[in-house]
Amino acid sequence: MTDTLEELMLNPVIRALFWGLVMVTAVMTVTAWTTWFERKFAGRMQSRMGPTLVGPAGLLQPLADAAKLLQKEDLIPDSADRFLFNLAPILTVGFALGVAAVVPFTPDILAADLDVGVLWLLALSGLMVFPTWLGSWASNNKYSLISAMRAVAQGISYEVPMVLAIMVPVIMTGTLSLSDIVADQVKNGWLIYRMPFTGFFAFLVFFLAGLAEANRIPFDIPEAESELVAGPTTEYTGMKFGLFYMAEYIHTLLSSAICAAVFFGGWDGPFAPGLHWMLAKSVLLFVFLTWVRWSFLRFRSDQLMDICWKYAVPATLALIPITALYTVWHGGAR
Amino acid sequence: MSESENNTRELAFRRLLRAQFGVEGEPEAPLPDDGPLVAREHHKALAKALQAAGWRLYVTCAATHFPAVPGKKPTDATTPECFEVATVLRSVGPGTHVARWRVKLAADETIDSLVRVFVGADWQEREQFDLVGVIFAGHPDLRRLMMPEDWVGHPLRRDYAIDTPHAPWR
Amino acid sequence: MAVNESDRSFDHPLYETLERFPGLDLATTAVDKVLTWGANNSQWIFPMATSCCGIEFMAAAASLVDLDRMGSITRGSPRQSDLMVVAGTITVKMAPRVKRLWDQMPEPKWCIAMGSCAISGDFYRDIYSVIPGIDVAIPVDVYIPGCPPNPEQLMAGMLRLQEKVNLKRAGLWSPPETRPETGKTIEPAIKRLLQAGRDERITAAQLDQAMSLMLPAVDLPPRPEPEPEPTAEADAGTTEAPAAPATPDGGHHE
Amino acid sequence: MTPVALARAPWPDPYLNVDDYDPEADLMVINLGPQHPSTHGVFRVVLYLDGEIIIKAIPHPGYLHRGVEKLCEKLTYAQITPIVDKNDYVAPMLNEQAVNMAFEKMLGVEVPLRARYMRTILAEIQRVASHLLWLGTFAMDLGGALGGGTSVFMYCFRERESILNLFEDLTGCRFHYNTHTVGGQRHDIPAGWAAKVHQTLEAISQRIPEYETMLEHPIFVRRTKGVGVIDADLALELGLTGPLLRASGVDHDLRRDAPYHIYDQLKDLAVAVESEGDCMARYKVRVKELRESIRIARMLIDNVPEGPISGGRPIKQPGQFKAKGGQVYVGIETPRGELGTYLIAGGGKMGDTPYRLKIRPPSLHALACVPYVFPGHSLSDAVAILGSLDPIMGEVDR
Amino acid sequence: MGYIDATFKTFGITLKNLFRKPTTIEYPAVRRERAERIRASFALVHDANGEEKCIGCKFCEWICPSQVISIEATPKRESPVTGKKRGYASDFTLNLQACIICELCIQVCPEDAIIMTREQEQPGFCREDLVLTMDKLYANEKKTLAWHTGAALMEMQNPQRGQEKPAAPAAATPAAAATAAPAPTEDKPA
Repeated sequence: MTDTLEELMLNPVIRALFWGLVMVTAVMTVTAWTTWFERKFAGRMQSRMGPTLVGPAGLLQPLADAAKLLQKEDLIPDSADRFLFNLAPILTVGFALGVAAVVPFTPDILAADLDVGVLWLLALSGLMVFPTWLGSWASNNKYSLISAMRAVAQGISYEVPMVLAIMVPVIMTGTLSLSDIVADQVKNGWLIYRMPFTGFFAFLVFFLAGLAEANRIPFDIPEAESELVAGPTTEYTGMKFGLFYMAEYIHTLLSSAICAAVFFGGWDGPFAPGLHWMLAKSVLLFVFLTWVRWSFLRFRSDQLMDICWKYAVPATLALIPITALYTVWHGGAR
Repeated sequence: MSESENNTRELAFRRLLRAQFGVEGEPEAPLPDDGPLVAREHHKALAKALQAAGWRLYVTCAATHFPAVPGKKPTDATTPECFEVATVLRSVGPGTHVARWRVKLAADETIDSLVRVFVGADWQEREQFDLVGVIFAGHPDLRRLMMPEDWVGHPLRRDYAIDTPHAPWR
Repeated sequence: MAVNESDRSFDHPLYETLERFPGLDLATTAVDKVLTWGANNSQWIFPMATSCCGIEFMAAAASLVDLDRMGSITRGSPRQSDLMVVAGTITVKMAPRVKRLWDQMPEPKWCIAMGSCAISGDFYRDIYSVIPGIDVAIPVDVYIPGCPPNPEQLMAGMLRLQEKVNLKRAGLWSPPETRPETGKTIEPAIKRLLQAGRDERITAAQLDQAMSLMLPAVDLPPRPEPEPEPTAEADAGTTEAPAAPATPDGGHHE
Repeated sequence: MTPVALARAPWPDPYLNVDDYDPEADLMVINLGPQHPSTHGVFRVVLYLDGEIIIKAIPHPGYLHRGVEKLCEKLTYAQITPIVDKNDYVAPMLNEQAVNMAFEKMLGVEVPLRARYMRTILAEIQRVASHLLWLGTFAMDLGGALGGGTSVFMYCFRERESILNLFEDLTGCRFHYNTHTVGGQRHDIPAGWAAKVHQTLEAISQRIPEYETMLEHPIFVRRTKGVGVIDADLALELGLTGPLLRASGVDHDLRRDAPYHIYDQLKDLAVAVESEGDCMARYKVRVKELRESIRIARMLIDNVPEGPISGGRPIKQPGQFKAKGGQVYVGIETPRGELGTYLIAGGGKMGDTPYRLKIRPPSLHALACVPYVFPGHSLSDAVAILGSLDPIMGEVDR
Repeated sequence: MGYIDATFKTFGITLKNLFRKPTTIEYPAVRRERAERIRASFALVHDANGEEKCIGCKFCEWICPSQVISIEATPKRESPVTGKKRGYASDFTLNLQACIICELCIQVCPEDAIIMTREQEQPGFCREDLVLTMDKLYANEKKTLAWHTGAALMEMQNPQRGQEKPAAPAAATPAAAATAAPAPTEDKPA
């Protein structure tokens, strides 16, 4: 019995399917409770309590939210494009989950060990802006439209520093596979502190770009409640809105997981199993993300572009030759 | 200091009113407590003169409606319907002085708009037009400000019933 | 009131689907329980905060009471809200917008009238531009008295709403009957303010009566005892003969 | 309506004909309000956007027009105080003071010294509460409902709550106090209140640097500096008063310049003036006023003299105040500027009600600057500017 | 770099607040302690003899800015307890739907018959729930009463206060006596 199971797991297709399912379920569940965590954390930061009344310490709050969203009437505005309107929430969660496929939690827990995992990652997060735009456009709402324009501008702009920033680890490790990047770090030290320290700056840029891609404060210009009501999701009701909401959290979670893997050595760490280390690092990064979110005000859209094109892109452009020269000097990627 | 400043301004205001704008009395005699009455031709010129003389802050304008009142005895003449527009300006800084005057209008008369003198008069005059129904001649955009555009009547007139219904809401 | 509760019936297609399959219809009760629980504990609020009560609403969302504790957050878009809290006076100019926003909210939805203005229009209820209570335009589930209600009162109202939702989902809800004996005070009009005299019913004779009814027991500390208010004149003054000040000068100077 | 340009360069023309604007441009007309998270109530602005840049703004107030002035004509002087509370619902104390000062001037009632001290203290504490609320909502406008802005908002409300507790101790209500009356106060200072005031205001003044730190982050500075500049001439002509006028470089504060209550005894009243006239300047003025108000209130609370709190007869009958008739104008300095009361009183039989009560709301004038300031800014800036004007729709529309 | 410095400072502020005790009152479980003068709802009271204090003088009905009180008074008749002739209110309705809790009815009441309670009225499912009928008002007498009474307010606002010693209020009600207006001397720091 066990033999057949092990044999089955050796089959790459079955293995991918199995871990894919596990990953999706896990990510969905974790996402649900990250909303709880964020509300609790934000509450405490604001001298409030956060959810307390629904279940012990409000732990059942995500379930209540889900049950509520499930039973809401599904309204589609008359002037909306029904097909695109319905497609957008599915795509947004799909793309977000697609990223999960290549996140290496441990050498084994990994849905798809792609040789070009980094490319896959970049491609999907580049696509993330697409469903947002689709949904906004299909809603036929002026606020949504403005937010769509902002989202596209922001998504496309920040894709550039993101790509450039992740080139630094790629050069330093000489591989495009995420699990190989982590494996290299296990061997030669984390990229965040490895010479010539370009990893640290690349992390900063990558982190900022991740914030921008996930539409988090201080870069949540497409959502900007005080200006654009609810941004791209203004016209969405019930579970469709829930999907957008979820995608945002999945995206944020995975951003922190990828940062942990690429810059903080992934599963590398003493005493505890690798999975624990990976999860701990991801959670810490997520906490930091939340902390950032509830501490800062929002940029204006032109200022956002400023930061991208005047600071982030030149900085990463400078990082790449430095890293490359250093790596070549020391005999190529190890 | 501010007291004397205020006194100087008050005297200047009195002299100005008496010299150029036809208010009766000795040049520096006190003005009536209710504010001096100014003829409606002088309204805009007075505002301009005051602005030039340092009353630069536009404070407010208040129009009041006085309905026609029949005489006490049947033989007495009816007091005709009329309006009164009070305008308030201020000088700024220590010892600020309030310049306040009134203009009396017959029911069918208009008053010059002060928009070209003080842009702040724009909304104030629109509001008074909306609520009281005084026409401000020369106002570039005399629309209703508070009430819906299709509202009938001017609510702050004395003869406007406070509980005027408005289907379907009330 | 103008808007009837029975206009609102909404069955989620989910129930229909469940009932269509034999065997699954048994699950409806359980599902119903879960959904009711969800609906109760995750009421996202659309704040129709127009005036003073809006500030108390903000205070309720802030750290003192923290509506987030019971899972209520505010959403700027009606599409994602379950509960409209009408906090403040609704005017004739605003009412169509309120109605429209209410219509834009997806079912199941509820409405709380917070404060006197939303309940009955408060003392503005007779004024030409104010609608006498938001239930003229949209159905209201819970009325929270106060001007404005304390933040705690809002939370109490939301807990009350949970009771109502529970009863309704269980099919036990019966709409409150209008009670004729109290109905007369619900009359949304300040008749006394409107008529020529502020109070028709208080005539000079009644005022005299009231004065005579006053026992001398109220022992105020010594103060210049006012002559018993010139009642006749006070009363006459309320008859709105535009007598004295009707001339522009008010007849008091010049 | 044929648009007539108000030939008053350098300000944008509020009656710009959008057809005259670049015919190639694809203009988007967008409705900000009347129910919008950032309009602080029910205010509607129609914006003509070229891309994200506003080229014309048409404001539409009046969604909260409740006819208070009409109602006041029907009520007696004793009944009006609780009515006007609802006008500026962020600073109700000052509404009460404004109308009651006009009534006192009309009726010739003297306010005892103790009541005048109390009024000054209450006005200053109310100013603190009002500015705190503004600070919170302004941060929320800039920082979003799901971000750091909310944090500042929550902190500000936390402190404001403690001030409301002070008022509750004094009057029994969180707001809408009805504690002023013609001739003085209705509620005397309770035992131990002074110590509580000290404690609360001390706590707040210690927390203010925290908000400053959070708000003076470069992000905030970039969002507010040079945004929404109102020059002094425009401010004066529009009738902007209070912090808005002072942020434009005009040194004008009714508390110092036309003292009422006991402000004439406060020789060292510091008036905060900034010259830039942008959102940042308005923020700075308000934060300075916050500190100054705390200082004044704490200074005065120790010196409240003994004596009666009401100069006239306490309210015992509805029509007990009788005016002789006349017209008065009284203006006081509220957190938003000059709150004026123009009172025309009838005499004789009509002596117990105002004939006409015109309230001069500072916020109405503040909002009137929208068509002059919005053009040329982006939508995000519009929200920031609107927030910095601190409009209270209750008093704008009345 | 201003950004870095300010960013860390901001993190510091939020972190500091993270470890502050939340100011939230967990409402349904915990009730906040309210001020002594809190005014919330209304009650009609009986006097020491167990007789209704309200004499139906309609002063409150008249002064109410929101006009929410309606009273039906009976003609004067002899009191069964004291034997004196006095008026009664046969019906007294206070409509909380539009009440603004301005306290003016308390202020003008010559008999201290209507006073304030400290407990809020509960939200209702229909407008009728918010009408305080005479029964409800008399039932409210058993709730915690506030200090507000007409006599206490009058005493507080007396223009002659502090100038001459006022005679002790003879007809001070138990409620008023229990929570008498604080003397102005108590809060004066020397």
